[in-house]
Amino acid sequence: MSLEVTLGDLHLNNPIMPASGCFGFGREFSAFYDLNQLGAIAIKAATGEARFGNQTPRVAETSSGMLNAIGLQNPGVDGIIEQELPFLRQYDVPVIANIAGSTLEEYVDVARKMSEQAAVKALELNISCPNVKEGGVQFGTDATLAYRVTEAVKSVSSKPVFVKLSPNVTDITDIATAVEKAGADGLSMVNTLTGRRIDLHQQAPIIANGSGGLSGPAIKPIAIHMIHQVRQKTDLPIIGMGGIQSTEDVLEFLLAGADAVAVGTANFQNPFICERLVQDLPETLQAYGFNSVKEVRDARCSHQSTSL
Amino acid sequence: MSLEVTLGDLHLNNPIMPASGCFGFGREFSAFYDLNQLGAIAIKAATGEARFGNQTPRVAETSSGMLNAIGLQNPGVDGIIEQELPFLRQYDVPVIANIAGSTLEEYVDVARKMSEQAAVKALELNISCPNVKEGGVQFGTDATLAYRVTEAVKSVSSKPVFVKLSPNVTDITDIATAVEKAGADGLSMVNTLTGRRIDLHQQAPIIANGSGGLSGPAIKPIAIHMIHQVRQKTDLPIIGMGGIQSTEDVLEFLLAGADAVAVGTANFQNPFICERLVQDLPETLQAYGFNSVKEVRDARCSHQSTSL
Amino acid sequence: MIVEDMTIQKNECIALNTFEMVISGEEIPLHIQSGQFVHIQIGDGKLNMLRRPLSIADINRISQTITLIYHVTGDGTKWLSTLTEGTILNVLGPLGNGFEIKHSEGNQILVVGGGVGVPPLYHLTKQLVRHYQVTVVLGFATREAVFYEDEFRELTKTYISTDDGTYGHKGFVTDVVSQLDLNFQHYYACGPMPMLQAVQEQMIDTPGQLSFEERMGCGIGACFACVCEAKNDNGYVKICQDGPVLQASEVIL
Amino acid sequence: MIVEDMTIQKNECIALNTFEMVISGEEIPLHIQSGQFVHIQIGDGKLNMLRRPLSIADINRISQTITLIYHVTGDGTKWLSTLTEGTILNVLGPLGNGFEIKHSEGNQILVVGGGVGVPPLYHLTKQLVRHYQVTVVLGFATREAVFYEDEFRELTKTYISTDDGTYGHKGFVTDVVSQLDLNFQHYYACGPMPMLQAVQEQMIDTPGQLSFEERMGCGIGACFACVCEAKNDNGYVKICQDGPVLQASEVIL
Ligand SMILES: Cc1cc2nc3c(=O)[nH]c(=O)nc-3n(C[C@H](O)[C@H](O)[C@H](O)COP(=O)(O)OP(=O)(O)OC[C@H]3O[C@@H](n4cnc5c(N)ncnc54)[C@H](O)[C@@H]3O)c2cc1C
Ligand SMILES: Cc1cc2nc3c(=O)[nH]c(=O)nc-3n(C[C@H](O)[C@H](O)[C@H](O)COP(=O)(O)OP(=O)(O)OC[C@H]3O[C@@H](n4cnc5c(N)ncnc54)[C@H](O)[C@@H]3O)c2cc1C
Ligand SMILES: Cc1cc2nc3c(=O)[nH]c(=O)nc-3n(C[C@H](O)[C@H](O)[C@H](O)COP(=O)(O)O)c2cc1C
Ligand SMILES: Cc1cc2nc3c(=O)[nH]c(=O)nc-3n(C[C@H](O)[C@H](O)[C@H](O)COP(=O)(O)O)c2cc1C
Ligand code: FES
Ligand code: FES
Repeated sequence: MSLEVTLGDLHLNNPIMPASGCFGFGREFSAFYDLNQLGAIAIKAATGEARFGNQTPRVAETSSGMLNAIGLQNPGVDGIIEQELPFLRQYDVPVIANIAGSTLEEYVDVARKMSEQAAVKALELNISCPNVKEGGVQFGTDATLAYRVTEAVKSVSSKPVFVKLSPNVTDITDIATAVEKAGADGLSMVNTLTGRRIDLHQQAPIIANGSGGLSGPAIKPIAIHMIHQVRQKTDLPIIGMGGIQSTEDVLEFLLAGADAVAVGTANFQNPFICERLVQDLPETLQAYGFNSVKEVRDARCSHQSTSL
Repeated sequence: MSLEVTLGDLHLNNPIMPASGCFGFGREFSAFYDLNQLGAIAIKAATGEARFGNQTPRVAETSSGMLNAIGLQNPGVDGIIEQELPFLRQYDVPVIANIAGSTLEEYVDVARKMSEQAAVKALELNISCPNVKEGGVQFGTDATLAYRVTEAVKSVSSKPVFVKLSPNVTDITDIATAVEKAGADGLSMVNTLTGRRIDLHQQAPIIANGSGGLSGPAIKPIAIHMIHQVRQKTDLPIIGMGGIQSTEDVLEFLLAGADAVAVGTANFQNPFICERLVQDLPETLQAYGFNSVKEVRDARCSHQSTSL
Repeated sequence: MIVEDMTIQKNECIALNTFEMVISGEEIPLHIQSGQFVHIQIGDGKLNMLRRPLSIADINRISQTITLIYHVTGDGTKWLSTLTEGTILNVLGPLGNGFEIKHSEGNQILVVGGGVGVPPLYHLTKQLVRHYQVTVVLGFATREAVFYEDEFRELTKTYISTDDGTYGHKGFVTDVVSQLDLNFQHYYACGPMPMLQAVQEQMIDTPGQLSFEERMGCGIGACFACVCEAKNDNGYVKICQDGPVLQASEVIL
Repeated sequence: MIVEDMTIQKNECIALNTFEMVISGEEIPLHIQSGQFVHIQIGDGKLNMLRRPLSIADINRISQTITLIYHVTGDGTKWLSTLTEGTILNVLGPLGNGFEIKHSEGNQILVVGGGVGVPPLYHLTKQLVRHYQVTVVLGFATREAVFYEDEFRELTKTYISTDDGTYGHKGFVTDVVSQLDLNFQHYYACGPMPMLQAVQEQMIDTPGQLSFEERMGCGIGACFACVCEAKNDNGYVKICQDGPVLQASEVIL
């Protein structure tokens, strides 16, 4: 069965990729399975300079979800290019470079450098990290700023630019249409919702940063809804994510309007999850009457006039 | 142990109440336990005229949560006053009347009538129902409209007015401060987040309405965070809600900044939940070193300068 | 209406994806009636927020047990199917309005069931046969899905149909009913909505009772999740409280 | 690093809220080393997204079992405590960097453990006593919390302290250590952060290895949840990958 998908100029062998920040730069997971099986790899966010990130604890568990406030820890764009991309070059799988920053200039700078890398096949503009004050979340909640940073990054990138949207907004279609106008080649949605847990013994937040980003199955219905909403407004390719744990979840995202999916939190529970989803997807598609990923997309489109 | 709480002019014997829409008008639950044990009862939303609500299915399950799109079915404000309030009058427990509408005039009309009822001790202005196009959600996502409807309702209500905030916004503190300026006596937070599930067999949404409101433990960290955020900006009493299932959850909400709590979805799983929370709360407070609900509040206030 | 911890006495696969479960308790088995249902908690209630409604297939007041028959459909029933004897289930019940069986207008009664609509008809039929001539027509998707045929046959004349013709009459229950040369004074039906519609239409001149399914929240009448349009003053009924059994004449299908 | 379904052979309460669990498997028991840890899935993974890290208290390569000792702290360990013999646990391991035991500089070795920091020191001590003079000092909160005293005594000289003085020496492990008139060439410590800090300070001139705890996401070095400041080129270490055992001189407490 053909699992191939085409996201604009980006061709993937299958629609499954690990989500940024949940897979490092692939090295650790390569001990579990052959990364060539993946549709793509979204690597951890890069910033202009190296960052240490937030104080620990950086993670907490919630019902069917988790909070994280890693704080964009990374060796900086140059560090990633020198230390991490060479490892990924041995694989024949498109790398999607996640780009973060606190200023428009930083985004542009990181995007320019990343887009020049042969292994990098697309950029993912992270304007939605809720975990650092200067992590670009303001770009993700204001349509004008989202437009500006997208336009600026597009002007320096030779690779397709996916904009990763924040769900912490009143109307996500506003941001989606703004970045589409600015030239975005696709959308990634969604990033985490801002949440908090308080330790009853300490009477203080569990996450040292106070709040963190909520991910996992808890947010899946919200992600599905937002993808559906945005799909009504645009034909841009969408990489869907938020709580995917099973091939049924993958199909639900595809039916909601996504063209490919990313898997985040589930990698922590089962390091083999992405491989398993790739392997099991054909059977699930068949069970629901589809003979390719493209057929799912066609079914969705024909339902779109109705209330799907 | 004293569980008493004071929400402005409203005195409750304890901080536990069922959430609007999850307890009907109390009748069904009175078959399980004596409603006098409750701190208050938030009754189902009232609109100007009777409403039939949305098509079924109206509920769907999600991981640690559920979606609902009841669509504000209710016999109308006059119907509630005639058919439902007389039953509640036999109890000595404050009734909080949830007020919905599609226009400012409808809100004002319903609020005026409800506030005249002796059994009703406060109004809860529902500007956050995501499940009907004309359900007032626009009032909950726009600070100016939120201000206007609150001001108008305040001008006709002889009872304290709590405004129930929508979590489907970019910055909930904007709405909270707007309604405070308009004279709100308190806040209820949060209502449901908009979500969606797609049935893979039907390739159509499970909820006939398409989307529904997400409630339950899945949203608890989001509710906790929003209450914390709003608590930094205002001293208004806050009724907290979103996924409460245990007395530990109650304490977490109180520490986050709530003064009382409402329990919604958990009533469906365990019809005795509110009674159980009232009965078990003293033991839990004690286990964490508190001798009254007021002490929790004092602890929270002394922590507020820090990052709690 | 109470919440009771009941103990699983038996949990067996009796047909394709179909399980028969016998559970015992102190209260519910003594008070529940034919056509009523129970609302079952799934797991420890931290992942699954909603209980699952299941009808009563049989009641034994002496051994204080009830029998449920369920089809494995999704996560909840899949979980149920893994449970072993001795496991405790948290059960809310008895819920809803059951079958009414005091009509003295006549003698010939029709009972029609389809798929997982069959279970509630078993205990009903047991009671009906004491006083009436009862004819049972049960429809299933396919041969492997057929269950309780012998149990019904022991009680009264029973016809089986399968959609694909792999067992019994090929076709729908209404095809079987139309071949019966009998004049029924009352009928009872439970099954999927298209079947109920077809039966209601076919039996338009006969008083009958239909048992409905609808997705539920509370199961006790408080949340308005399960309403259905009806020809009454309110314009609606709540399946969990006014139903699941309703007069055929009352509802708008 | 593999994911293995392991079988519970034993799960017993051995002290206040403290359980000893023995689990068997094909791979992990053969390859895991003292000081490494396993990452355990809680439930079916639908409610609890994060695995729980637990150290190895003992390893038996012949029976292919490992022993875990855990304190019931929250939902995950509470769930573990309810499991019975024969239950399958989904285990990711072996993870992290264990204790290094090839230092020939001297003969006198100190092992200091506090509370749930004690378990990983047991298998370590078993190995150390083959070659060195080992002194063990274990601290617990109170008498009922003490565990594995006999097991350690069988191996070597062991001192126990309790915070409240209800058993052994009253006070902290560092109080006991300061009373020992011995010149240690190396030390190992595992326990709560304040204890590690106190021990590190007390033993500032002695090389040592500390085992750390930090909240974890992946457990394999990919998510950066578990970093800790360190005196190395990166400025940090990941507890799950570079640790949990680190040279005392390397970390900034
Ligand atoms: C009054 C009543 C009596 C019933 N009696 C029986 C019976 O005797 N035997 C039997 O096999 N089935 C019966 N059903 C249907 C049964 O409730 C569902 O098959 C079951 O809830 C599915 O749960 P699940 O977790 O396996 O499926 P999922 O699809 O995972 O369930 C998700 C949610 O949808 C609800 N749901 C899914 N399908 C249905 C449905 N058909 N009706 C109502 N809710 C649904 C579930 O209750 C749950 O809340 C009855 C339904 C009602 C309303
Ligand atoms: C490398 C390592 C080895 C450990 N070895 C042991 C051991 O041998 N025996 C033992 O009793 N405990 C040990 N711990 C601590 C143990 O992991 C926690 O007590 C346990 O995860 C608590 O889970 P819970 O669900 O009961 O608590 P909850 O508080 O409900 O857990 C919620 C989340 O917080 C995390 N968490 C809570 N407390 C801790 C903690 N102290 N350290 C790390 N994560 C925590 C949990 O893993 C989970 O992700 C170890 C921790 C680490 C990092
Ligand atoms: C620990 C962790 C770190 C993350 N880091 C990033 C990041 O660096 N850049 C980014 O765009 N998203 C980041 N995310 C968000 C995920 O890529 C994903 O959008 C989100 O977690 C929802 O998917 P999930 O529910 O499958 O985890 C992170 C998520 C987690 C849990
Ligand atoms: C079935 C259902 C119906 C609801 N109806 C109303 C309503 O009429 N008015 C209202 O303000 N909130 C309504 N809510 C929202 C709840 O009052 C509450 O804010 C929300 O469910 C979060 O709390 P919970 O997670 O404890 O359910 C409803 C929620 C549910 C689940
Ligand atoms: S399920 Fe709540 S009213 Fe019927
Ligand atoms: S827990 Fe993920 S890097 Fe250590």
